[in-house]
Amino acid sequence: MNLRKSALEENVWTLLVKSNIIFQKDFHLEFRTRYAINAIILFAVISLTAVSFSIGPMQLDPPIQSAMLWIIIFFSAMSGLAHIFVREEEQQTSDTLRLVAPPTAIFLGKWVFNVVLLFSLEIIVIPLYIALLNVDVQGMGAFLTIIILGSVGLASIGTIMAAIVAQASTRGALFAVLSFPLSIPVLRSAIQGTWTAIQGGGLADCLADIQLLFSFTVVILTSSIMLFEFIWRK
Amino acid sequence: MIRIEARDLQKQFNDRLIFSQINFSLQSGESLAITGPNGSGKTTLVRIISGLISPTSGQITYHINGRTYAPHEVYGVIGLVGPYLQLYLNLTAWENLEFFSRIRGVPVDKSRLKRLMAHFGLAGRELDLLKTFSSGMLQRMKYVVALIHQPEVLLVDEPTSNLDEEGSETVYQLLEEQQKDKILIVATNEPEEIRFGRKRVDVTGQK
Amino acid sequence: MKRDWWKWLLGIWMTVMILGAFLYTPVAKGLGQTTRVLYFHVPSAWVATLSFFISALYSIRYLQKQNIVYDIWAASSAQIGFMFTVLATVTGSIWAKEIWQSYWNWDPRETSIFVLLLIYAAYFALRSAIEEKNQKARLAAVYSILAFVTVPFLVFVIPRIYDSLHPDPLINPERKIKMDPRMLQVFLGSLFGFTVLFYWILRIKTEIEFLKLKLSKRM
Amino acid sequence: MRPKYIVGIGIILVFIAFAGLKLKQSFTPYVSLQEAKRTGGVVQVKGTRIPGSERYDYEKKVFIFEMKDTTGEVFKVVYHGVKPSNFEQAMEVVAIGAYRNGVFEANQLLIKCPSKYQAEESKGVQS
Repeated sequence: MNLRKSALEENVWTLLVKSNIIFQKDFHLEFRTRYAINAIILFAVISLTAVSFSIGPMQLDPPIQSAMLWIIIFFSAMSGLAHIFVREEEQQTSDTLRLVAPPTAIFLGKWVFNVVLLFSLEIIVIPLYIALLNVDVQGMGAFLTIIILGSVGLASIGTIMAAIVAQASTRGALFAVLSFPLSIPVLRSAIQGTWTAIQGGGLADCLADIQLLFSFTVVILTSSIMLFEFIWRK
Repeated sequence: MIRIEARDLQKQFNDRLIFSQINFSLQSGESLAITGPNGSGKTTLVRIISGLISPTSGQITYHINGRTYAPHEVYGVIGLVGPYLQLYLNLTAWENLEFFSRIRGVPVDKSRLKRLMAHFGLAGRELDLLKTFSSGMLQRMKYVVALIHQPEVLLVDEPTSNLDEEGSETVYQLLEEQQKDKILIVATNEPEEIRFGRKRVDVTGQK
Repeated sequence: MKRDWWKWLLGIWMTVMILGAFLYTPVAKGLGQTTRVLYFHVPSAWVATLSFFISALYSIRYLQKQNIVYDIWAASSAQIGFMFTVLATVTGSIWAKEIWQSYWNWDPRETSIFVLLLIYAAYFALRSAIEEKNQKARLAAVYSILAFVTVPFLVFVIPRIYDSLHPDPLINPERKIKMDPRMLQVFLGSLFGFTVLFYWILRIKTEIEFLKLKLSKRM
Repeated sequence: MRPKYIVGIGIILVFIAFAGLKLKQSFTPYVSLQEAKRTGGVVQVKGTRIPGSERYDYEKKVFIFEMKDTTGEVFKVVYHGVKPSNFEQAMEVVAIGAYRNGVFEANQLLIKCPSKYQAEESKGVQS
């Protein structure tokens, strides 16, 4: 019998190739409907304008500025990151996906998608934030590093929680409820780091925050990869 | 050579027993019909065999070339058509085929896929979004997708639901073909389709 | 009756500890009579952490064996842990008002216990949102393990990066126990008593759940 | 156990340990007095009290004392409230407030417990 060799084999390379295929598929679908991206960008822009509108010409203190930024990013993420798994569940394509791809590839593909989604949000929201709230970022290098690390951390938590929430009955509220406690280390370090960066701190000044964000993200990602198949396989 | 072995399969949802003591053994060249009235657990059994859900107790194993696998490890040799497996409606037929070929690790053979589409009466609709398809056309499309990787094990839940006579005829041909040297599992109540299973499992009495 | 001897012993033990806390131990420098909260606040926080740890361990066991019994242990331990977390939070908050002049100041350890509270709440919210028993057990187990993995970051990392008003931990970098011997006796005794008490409640809770399981199978 | 889990648990432990490593401490919620003067906003200043400097102004109902911040700078603190009962035993004091008109106006005082749970000396008056 000539079974296709690839049918029963899984190695790191095929996993990466397959996660890329999943990512492309999701990107393509998102591009067509723009559901998630619209949701998160609208949320972020509305809350930014609301804050800017209410403070008028006043300038907020750096700690409030940095907390504001991360609150906006966090809640925007909560409004859009779950979509990636909920969509598969709602359109009943999740079983189809279960039958064609290994769980790890699915998780990685969706994770990359969520990271890209948050980055696209930030490309639009960060300039708006700087302009609308009169933020004078003095340490741009550290600022961007913290933003990037923080978003990857949030996207990692968001992705694994989305996988859990997609199988529960009350999805919307539950997603934020589940994600928030686990996001606190990320939010806390990111807010501190952003604060330091706005006041002119360099990379060396927020080293402790960068260290925490980085190691936390690696730990969450590793445990997610280990645990995802227990969520995915019913 | 593939052999599927089911031993004492039992499934419960919370405390509701769906079925218990399902036993069968199937190997390449054999076929199985799963019968039972609506709501008796035919679909649950199909999902267990294909590895989509796990049984509450009992075991299902695949023996391939002398090695033993759990169902979820052999998704590469399984093809499944069922009402609960949807395709991506916001992608075109061709994009769906391309995605499922690539993720299965099968080279995207344009002419072969076109022939398959034509065989199921979908010629010329390759570039249309699936959400413009009728339910019958979607059912045909599911067969095309399930056959992309020439599965050694084909599971079909309600093979001809939504299909017209011509579509049913094509499907019957396919089932005939599959049971010659591969494994075919059909879940149905239509007498016309039960004949495709040389072995039978009735889930009704199994409580 | 005979195998229940330890429950009687625990009753006597805890009574002695309570009396000891109020009558035997001296008050600490600068803390006044509020010192006595120590013998109840710290053990509560300890049991809260311990039960969270046990819940995560049983969650791992569940994922390995897929046996609903492990889920019952994990969920019961979490429920009891939640109760002790509330106790630790409330006693700590009252104590803080007395000696730090504020109920709540987001001291790192206040932050940690608050996050633990949130994690437990989220765990129960998740459990109530899923109907099918095995699915509930599976997803709750995954959540519990993920939460457990983040705890080191909260309990150990944040308090070390950021300053705390809490006294140094009993086992400190200099490896010396800095506590009055009489206080230490009652403190350790209370810690032990609370731990056994937790075990007892856990046993009762799981037995109730097992009986419920048996009954539902009969019907 | 499958190698995947062994490798995974290894990575997790290594990175938890890495996060616990104390890199250069760059940030605490507490600032020096100089920082407080510069920003003028509400900040937390940590330091030690200067014994004997405290007095209570019954007219204005304020508690006044001097403290020394971590850089060694001595300054006057005006606290709008009653003197904390355990003030004398304080190892460290955190004053939350803003620097205005040459004094630090505190809305809140936090007293760090002694790091030893030692018995009260007998000569000390019980508060």
